Amino acid sequence: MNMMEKVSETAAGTRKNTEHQPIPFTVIASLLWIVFVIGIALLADQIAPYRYTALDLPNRLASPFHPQHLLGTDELGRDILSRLIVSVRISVLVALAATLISACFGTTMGFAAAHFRGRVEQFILMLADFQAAMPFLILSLSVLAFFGNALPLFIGLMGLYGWERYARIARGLAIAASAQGYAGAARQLGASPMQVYLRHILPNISSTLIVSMTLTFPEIILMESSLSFLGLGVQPPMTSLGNMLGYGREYMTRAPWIMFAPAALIVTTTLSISLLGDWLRDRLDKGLQ
Amino acid sequence: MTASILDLHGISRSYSTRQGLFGKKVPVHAVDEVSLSLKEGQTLALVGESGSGKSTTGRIALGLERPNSGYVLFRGTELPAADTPAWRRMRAQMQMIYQDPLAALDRRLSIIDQVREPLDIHDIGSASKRNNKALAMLDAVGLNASHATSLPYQLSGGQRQRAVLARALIMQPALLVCDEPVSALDVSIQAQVVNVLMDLQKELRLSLLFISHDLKVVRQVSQRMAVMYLGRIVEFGETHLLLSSPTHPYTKALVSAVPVAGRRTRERIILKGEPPNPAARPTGCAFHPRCAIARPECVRVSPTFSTLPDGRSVACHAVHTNPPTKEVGS
Amino acid sequence: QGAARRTLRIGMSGFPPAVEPVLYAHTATRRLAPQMFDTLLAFDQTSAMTLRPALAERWERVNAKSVRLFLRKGVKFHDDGEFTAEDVAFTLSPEHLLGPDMAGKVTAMETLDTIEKVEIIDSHTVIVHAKGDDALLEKRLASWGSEIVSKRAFGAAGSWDAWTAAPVGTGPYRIVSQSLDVEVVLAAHDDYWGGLPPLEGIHFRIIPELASRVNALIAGEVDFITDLSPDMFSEIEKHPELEVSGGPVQNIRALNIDTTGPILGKVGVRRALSLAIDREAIVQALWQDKLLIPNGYQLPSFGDAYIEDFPGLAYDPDLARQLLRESGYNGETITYRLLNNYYPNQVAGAQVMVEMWRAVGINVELQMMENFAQIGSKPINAIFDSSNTATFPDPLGHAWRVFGSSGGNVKEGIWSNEEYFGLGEKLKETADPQARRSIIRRMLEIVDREDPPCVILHGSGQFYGKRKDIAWVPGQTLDLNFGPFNAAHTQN
Amino acid sequence: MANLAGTAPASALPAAWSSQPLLTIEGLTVDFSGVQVIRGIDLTVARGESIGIVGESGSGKSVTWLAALGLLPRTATVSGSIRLDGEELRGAAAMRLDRIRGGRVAMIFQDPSSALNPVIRIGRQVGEVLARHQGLSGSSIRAEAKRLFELVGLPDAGRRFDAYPHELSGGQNQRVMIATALAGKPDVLVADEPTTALDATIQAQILDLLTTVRRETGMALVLISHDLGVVSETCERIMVMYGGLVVETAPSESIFASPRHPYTQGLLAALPPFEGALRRLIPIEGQVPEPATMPPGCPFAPRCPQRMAVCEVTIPPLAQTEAGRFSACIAGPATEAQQPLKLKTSVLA
Amino acid sequence: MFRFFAIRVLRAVLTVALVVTFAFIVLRLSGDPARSIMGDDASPEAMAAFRREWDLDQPLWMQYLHYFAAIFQGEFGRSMRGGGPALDLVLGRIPATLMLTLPALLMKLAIGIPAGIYAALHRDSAIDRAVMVTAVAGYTVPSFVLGLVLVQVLAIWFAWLPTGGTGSLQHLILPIITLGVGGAAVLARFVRSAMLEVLGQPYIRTASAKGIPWAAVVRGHALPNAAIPTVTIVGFMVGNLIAGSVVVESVFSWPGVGNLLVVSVTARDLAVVQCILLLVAVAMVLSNLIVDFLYGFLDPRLAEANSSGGH
Ligand SMILES: Nc1ncnc2c1ncn2[C@@H]1O[C@H](COP(=O)(O)OP(=O)(O)OP(=O)(O)O)[C@@H](O)[C@H]1O
Ligand SMILES: Nc1ncnc2c1ncn2[C@@H]1O[C@H](COP(=O)(O)OP(=O)(O)OP(=O)(O)O)[C@@H](O)[C@H]1O
Ligand SMILES: [Mg+2]
Ligand SMILES: [Mg+2]
Ligand code: NI
Repeated sequence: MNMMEKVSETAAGTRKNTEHQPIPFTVIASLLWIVFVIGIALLADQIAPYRYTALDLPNRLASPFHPQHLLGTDELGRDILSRLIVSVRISVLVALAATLISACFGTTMGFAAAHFRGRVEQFILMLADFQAAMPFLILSLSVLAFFGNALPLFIGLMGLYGWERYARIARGLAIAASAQGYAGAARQLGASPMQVYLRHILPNISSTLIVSMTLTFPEIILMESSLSFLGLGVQPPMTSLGNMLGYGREYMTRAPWIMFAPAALIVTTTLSISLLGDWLRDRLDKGLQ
Repeated sequence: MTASILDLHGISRSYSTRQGLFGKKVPVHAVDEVSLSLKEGQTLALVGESGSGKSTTGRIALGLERPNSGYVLFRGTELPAADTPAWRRMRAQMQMIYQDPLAALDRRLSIIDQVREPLDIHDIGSASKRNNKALAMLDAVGLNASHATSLPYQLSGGQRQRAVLARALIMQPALLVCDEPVSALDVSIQAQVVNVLMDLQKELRLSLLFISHDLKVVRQVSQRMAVMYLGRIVEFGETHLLLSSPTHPYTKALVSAVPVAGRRTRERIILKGEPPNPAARPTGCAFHPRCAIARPECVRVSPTFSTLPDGRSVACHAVHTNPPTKEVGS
Repeated sequence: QGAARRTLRIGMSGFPPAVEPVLYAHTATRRLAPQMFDTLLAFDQTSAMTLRPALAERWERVNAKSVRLFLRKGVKFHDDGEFTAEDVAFTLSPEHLLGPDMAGKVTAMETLDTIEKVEIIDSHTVIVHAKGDDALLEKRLASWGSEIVSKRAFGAAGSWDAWTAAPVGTGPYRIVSQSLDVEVVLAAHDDYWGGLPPLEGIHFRIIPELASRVNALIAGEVDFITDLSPDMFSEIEKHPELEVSGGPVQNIRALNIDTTGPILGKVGVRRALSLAIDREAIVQALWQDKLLIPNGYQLPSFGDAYIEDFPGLAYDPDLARQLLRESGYNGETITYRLLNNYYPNQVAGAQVMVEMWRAVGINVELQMMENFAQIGSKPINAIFDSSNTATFPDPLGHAWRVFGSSGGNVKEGIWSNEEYFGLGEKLKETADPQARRSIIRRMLEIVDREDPPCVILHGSGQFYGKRKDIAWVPGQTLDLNFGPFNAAHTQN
Repeated sequence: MANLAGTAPASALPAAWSSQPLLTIEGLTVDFSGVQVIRGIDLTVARGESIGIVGESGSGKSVTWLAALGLLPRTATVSGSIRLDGEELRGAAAMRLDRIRGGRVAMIFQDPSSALNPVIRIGRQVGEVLARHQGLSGSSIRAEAKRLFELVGLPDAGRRFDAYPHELSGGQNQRVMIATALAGKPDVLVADEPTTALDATIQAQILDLLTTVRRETGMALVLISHDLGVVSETCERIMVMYGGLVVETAPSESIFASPRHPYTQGLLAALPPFEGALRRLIPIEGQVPEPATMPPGCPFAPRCPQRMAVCEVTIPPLAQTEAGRFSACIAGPATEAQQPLKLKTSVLA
Repeated sequence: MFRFFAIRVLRAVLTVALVVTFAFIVLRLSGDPARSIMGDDASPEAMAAFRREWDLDQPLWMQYLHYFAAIFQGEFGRSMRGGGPALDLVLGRIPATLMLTLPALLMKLAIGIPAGIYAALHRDSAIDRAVMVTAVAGYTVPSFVLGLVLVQVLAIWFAWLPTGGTGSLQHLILPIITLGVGGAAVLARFVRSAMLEVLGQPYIRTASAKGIPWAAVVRGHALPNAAIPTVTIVGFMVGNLIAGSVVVESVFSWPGVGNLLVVSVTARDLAVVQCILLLVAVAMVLSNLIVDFLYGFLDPRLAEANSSGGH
C-alpha cells in the first residue's frame, strides 16, 4: 500500500533510558543479601558443617568462636551455624512457597469476584472477611490438630495467610481494568474471559502483586516465628528461624547466640526484602510512561 | 442504492443511577428511540454534545451492550447475545476504535503481539503466518518493523492509534465503529490518522460509524451525519448539507461554534444554559430550554421527524413543513 | 518473729483449675492445697515419707478395714469455726468427694474410692471404714484429695461455684482472693493450730513464660519461682541473693508404649528402646545431674515396698542391637508423639533420645502434638511421654495407677498383662510386708523386662528459684508447704 | 483591581493596557534530570493582552508556565528570569510566591477532573482563593463563590457550593477551575488547554467568557492550546512553540494568513478545513523529537521540507521578519530577518 | 445506598457466623477438653463425668445447635476452667487488653503517621531513607524478641521498669512499646506511600498554584486524600485491638484477652474460646464496616460507587 504516508522516525525506543536513576546503595546491599541468603538456602546441605540434629552433649551451650562450633552450640550441643543454615533453607522455602500460594490463590479469588460479581463476589468477599477476622492462631491450631505438622501442610497453612489482601487487590484492579480500555478492547476483539485475565489483566497488575509479595514474604517469616513462640510453628526435629527463636528464648541471658543468630538473620532478610519492595513500589509509582 | 450493513431500529437504552448518597434510583435515558442505518462502504458520522448518547449508540451497534428496546441488524440479521461464543465469532466482522489509543493497548505487550492477537483469539492460520499478516497490516497503516517490537508507550499518539487500527482491521471486518478516534490527538497526528482511515476505507470497502464532536473532521470523513441531542437524533442527512446549511437550532449552534483557524470575527451562537441532565430530561423538545426560537408547543410536544426536500430529516417544530415520518435514513 | 513477717511473692507457671483439692490433682492446685488445708495424717516429707499426726492427734487400727482417729481439739477453721468430727465425715462423704452434683468429676476418688464411710464416735473421734481390706488406708488419709474442709462453710457457700471461689480449711493460710490466670492471694491464718504461720501472706502470681519468671525473680519482683529448668540454674546462681532449690519428687517419667502395634508389640524392640538410652548422659546434660535414675518402676520412699536390690536401668547399646536383630526389626519408623514441653525439657530430651536410638539403628520419628487428646487418638501405634506421681508411697499408689487392671494404659488399650493384674489384686489384700515384697518384685520384673509397657526414663524433679533469705526447704513431693511444718521451721 | 462583573472603572480601557510589560520571561530554560526541555524562551505579556500559545504535544507549552510559577517538581532545574512588574519570581521566597500565585497570576490546568481535589467541596476550593487573596471569610465567601459560579455559567450556582467535583461533568469542573482562577482577580490568567475536554458548544461558551472577563477587567490572558482554531478566535498574538523553543510569534490575523515558519505552515496544512473544497490533509512528517535526543540544530530540521545544511547545526534565532512578527527560521524568510528580539533567544551554544 | 449497607451488614453477620462455626468444629474435633482441663492424671471416670457435665458426649451437631440456640438467647456458655459465664470472663479481660492496645494504637498513630508524612515530604532525602530503614527494621524484629530484649535491658540491667505483670502504670510501658513499634513502622511505611501517591496528583499542584502555602496544601489537600488508604490499615489495627496482642501478653504475663485465648485454646475451654472469637470477629467485621463507611465519608466518590455497587 503505497498511498500511506511513510513516517520515518526513530524515536521509538529512545524513551526507555531517559528516566535512568542510580539505584540506592541500600537497595543494592539488600539485593546482595537476598542473593546470599538464597544461595545458602540452596546449598544448605553442602555448606552446613554438621548435621543439624547432631548432638554434642559435652559441648552444649558453647559460645561462638568455639573451636568446633563457629557460632556456638545450643542447649543440646547442636551446631548453631549448621542449624542456622538449614533453618534459612526451611524458612525461605516456607515463606517463598507460602507467598506464592497466597498470591496465586488470592489473585484467582479476586479475579473470580471481579468476573462474576453478584453472589460469587459477595461470597468471596465474605471468605476474605472471614480470613481477616479469624485469629491465625486458631487456624494454625486447627491445621496442626487435624493434619499434623508435615512441612507441606505447614506451607499450605501459611499460604492462607494474607490471601485476602491479594483477593481484594486483584478484584479492585481487575474491575478497574475491565472498565478500562485494554481489557475492554480485548473482550471486544472476541477474547474469552480466561484470555483477558491471563494475557492482559494479570501482567498489567503483576507489578502491584509483586510489590505486595515483597510485603507478604517478611510477614510470613515473622508470622512463623510468632507461631513458633506459641509452639505452633515448624516443629522439631525440623528447624527454622522461627523455631530456633522460639526455643532459644529461654536461653536469652545464658546463651544469647541461640536466639540472636536467627533473629539477626530474620531482621536482615526481611529488612532487605522490604527495602527492595519499597524501592520497587517507588519505581513503579512513577509508572510505565 | 447500496445495501445497508447496519440498521438500528428504535434503539433505547437507559441506565439507572442514583442521585446523591441516599437518593432514589433515577433512570437515565442515554439513548431514546434511535434509528439509523449505515450503508456498505460508507461513513456515517454521529455528532452531538457530550453525554448525548453517541458512545452508547456505538456500543449497541456493535452488540457490546443490549438495548432496552429496539433491535440491531447486521447485514439483515440480529446480533447474538453478548459474551456468547457466537458473539465472539462475530467480533471478526465488527470492530471498534476508541478515543484513547494508549488506554486501548496493553502497555506490556509489544505492538506486533497485540496486532496479532485477534488472529490468536480466533485461531486463524499458523503462528508464522499470523506474524506475517500482522506485519503486513502494520505496514498497511504505515508502521514498520521497528514499531512492531515497540511497546505502546514508545510510540507517538498517531502511531498508537494506527496500531489500534491495524489490530481492528486485521480480521478484515466489514464494520468499524470509531468512537472519537482522533479527538485526543494533535492536529498533525490527527491528519495522519484521518488519512489512513480514509485510505483503508477505500481499499477495504469498510463501513464506518464515526463518532466525533469535531465537525471539521466529520466534514473530512463522512458522507452522512446524524446529530444527537440528549439521546435522540435531531437532524440527519448528507454531511455537506448539514454543515453548510444546518436547520435544527442545535445543529446551527454546533456548526457556528466550530473554531476555525484564522477567523477572528465571526458570529458564534453561544448557547445559554447547561447541557441538560439526561436524568431530568426537559418536557417536549429536549432542546427547548436552550433554544433561541423555542415556541410554547416545544415545551409540551416532542417534535417528530420531518423530511426536507434535500433528503435530510429534522426533528424541530420550527421546520414542520412535510408530514412527519417516523422512519429515517433508509 | 511475728512482727517481721513478710509477704511471699511467688511466680508460678500455671493457674490452678480449682483451689479445692478433691477436684483436681493439678500441679498448681497441689502447690496451694498444703497452705490452705490439713489432712488428718500427713507425710513427714523426709525421704522415708513416714506418717505424722496432723488434724488427728493419734490413730489406731480397728481392723484390716478400719482406722480410729482421735481428732485434735481447739483447731479453728479460717472462718473461726471449730473443727469437729462432722467436718471429717463431711469431707470424706460422697457429697464432697464426688464433687459438683456428686457427678464424680474429681480426682480425689482415685485414692479415696476405697473408703466406705466415716463413723462419728464423738465430736473428736471418728472411725474410717474401707470397703474391703485396705493396708494403705492411713496413707490414703494423708494423700491428695483427703484435705479436711469445713462442713459449715460449705453449707454456707450454697453452691460448688461459690465454695470453690473461697474454700475454707484449717491450713496456715486462708484465701483472700483469686483472679483467673492472674493471681491467688493468701493471708496468714494466725489461729493456726500448728503455730504462727511464718509468712504474713502469700501472693501467687501466674507467669507462664519461664524466661519471664526468671526475669521477675532476678528483678526482685517475686521471691520464689516454680518450674525452673536446670539450664537456668547458673543464671540464678549468678545472683548472690538467689538460690536454686528443689529436687526429685515422687514421680517417674516414662515413655508409654502402645504395645498393640506390629513393631512395638515385640518385646525385644521395647527393651531395645530402653537399653539404647544413656540416662546418665541425659540427666547430666539436661538436668544438672539432679534427678534420680530409679531401679525399676518404683521409688525409694515406698519404704517396705521398695526393692532396693532390683537391678538398675541398663545402658547397653550392644544388647539393644542384638535384641533388635533377634526380633527382626529392620529400621521401620517408630512414631514418638510429643507435646511441646508439657513436661520440662520434654522436647530437648526427645531429640536427644532420637539421636541415641539412631545410634543403635532405631528409627524414631518425632510427631509434635498439641494436646493429650491428640496423643491418645486411635490408633496410637506410637510411644509417648507420661509422668506418674505416687499419690501415696506404694506401688499401688504409683505403678498400679497406670498399669493396673483399671489403670491408664490398660484403659487406653495399649497394654495388658493378666499376670500383672492378678498380682496387683493380690497385693491390695496382702498386709504382710515380706509377702508384699515378693509380689512387688515380680511385678517390677514384668514391667522392666518381660512385657514392658513403657520405657522408664528417670524420676522427676521440681526445681525452684528463691531468695536465700526465705526460710524454706523442699519436700519429697510437688506439694509446697510454706506453713510452720516446713522442715526449715521444724528443724529450728 | 476592577470587579469582575462588568463594573470596571471607566479608566481601565483596553487601549491603555497594551504595551506595558506586566510579565517578562527571559532566557527561560528547564531541565529534567539533565534533559533540557525548555531551551531558552523569551516572552512578555502586557496588561490586558491575550496571547495564544500553540504547539504540538510535548513542545513545552505547559512546562514554560509551570516553571514561571515555580510549580515544577523538584527534579526540574529552572534558569533564566521571570519578572512580574519587574519583580523577580525565580527563586523568590515561598511566601512571596504564594501571594503572587492565584492572586496576581492564576493558572487553569489542562485536565479539570484531576486538577480539582476530589475530596473537597468545590465551594471550598474556590473559597480558599477568596480567603487568601481577597481576604474574605464566612458567608461572604459563599456569596462571592456563588457570584463566580454564575459568572462562569455554572447552572444552579447556589447549590453547587457544596458539591464535590465528581458530581459535576467535565465541562462543569472546567468552569469551576476557571471560577477558581478568576477568584483571585489575577492580572494574568494562564489557561492551559481550558477547553480540550469540552465539546464545541461549551468550548465556545468558555472562550467567550474568558474574552469577556479580559475585556472587563484588563486581565492578561495566556491561552495554551494545540488547536489553532481555538487560539485564533480568542487571542491577539500567537506564539508557536516547538521542541522547547519559540519558533514564531505574530499577530493572530497575519500568522494564519501568511505563516513564516515551516512548522507553523505544516500545522496549518494539517488542519482540516471547514469551508471550501475538501482536500487531503497534509500531516507534518515525523514527530516531535524527544528532549533527550534533540537535534543539535533547529529542532524542526529533521521534519522540515525546506531544511538546509546549516539548519542541522545551528539553532536559528528568533528574528523579526516584519513589524511585530518574529520567526526562528534560516531557510524561510531569513533574509528579511534583521533586528533580533531584544534578548538572546537561546542559552544553548 | 441502603441496599449497599444491607448487603454489607449481612455479609458481616455471615462472616461472624462462619468464624464461630469454624472455631466450633475445629475446637471440638481437635482436642478433648476433659483431658486438657483435668490433666493427664485424671481418672477415666472423672473425665467421663466431666464430659457428661459439659454435654461433650452428645453428637457434634447437637452441641452445635445448642450452642447457636444459646447464643441467640444471649447465653454464651460457661467456662470449663473458671466455672463462671464465659462472657463475663472475656469481658473482664477486655479492659486489661485495651489498656495495652489502645495506648499502643495511639503510639502507632502518633509516631507512624508523622514519620510517614515527613518521609514522604522529604522523599529520597537522607532523612527519608533513615526513617524508612528504621521503620522497616522496627517492623522486622519479631515482637517477642523485642519484648524480651527490652525487658533484659530496661527491666533487668537498668531496673527502671518491671519485667511483667500488672499493677502500676509502669507495668504498661514495656508491653506498649513492644506492641507499638511494629505497628508504627507499618503505618509509617503505609502513610509514606499514600502521601507520595497523593503528592504526585495534579490537584496538589493546583492548590499550590492558588497561592496556598505548602504547609496548608499538605494539611488541607494532601492529608485528606492520603487518609483514605491509611484508614484501611488503621481500621485493621482497630479491629485487632482485642486479639492483636497475644504474643506480647504472653511475654509480659499480661492477663488480657490474648493470654486468655492461648490458655483457653490449650485447655480447650470451648465456651471461652468461642466467646473470644465471637468478639474478635465482631470487632474486626465492625471495624471493617466502619472503614467502609468512613471511605464514603472521606471520599465522596466512593460513597457514590458504594451506593451503586453490590449487584
Ligand atoms: N454505564 C452507564 N451507567 C450509567 N449511565 C451511563 C452509562 N453509560 C452512559 N451513561 C450515561 O448515558 C448518557 C450517554 O452517555 P454516552 O457515553 O453515550 O455519551 P456520549 O455522547 O458518548 O458522550 P461523550 O461525548 O462525552 O463521550 C450520559 O448521560 C451518561 O452519563
Ligand atoms: N515532571 C516531568 N519530568 C520529566 N519530564 C517532564 C515533566 N513534565 C514535562 N516533562 C517533559 O517536558 C516536555 C514538555 O512538556 P509539556 O507538558 O510542557 O508539553 P505541552 O506542550 O504542554 O504538551 P501537551 O500539549 O501534551 O500538554 C515533554 O517532553 C515532557 O515529557
Ligand atoms: Mg463518548
Ligand atoms: Mg500541556
Ligand atoms: Ni445497587
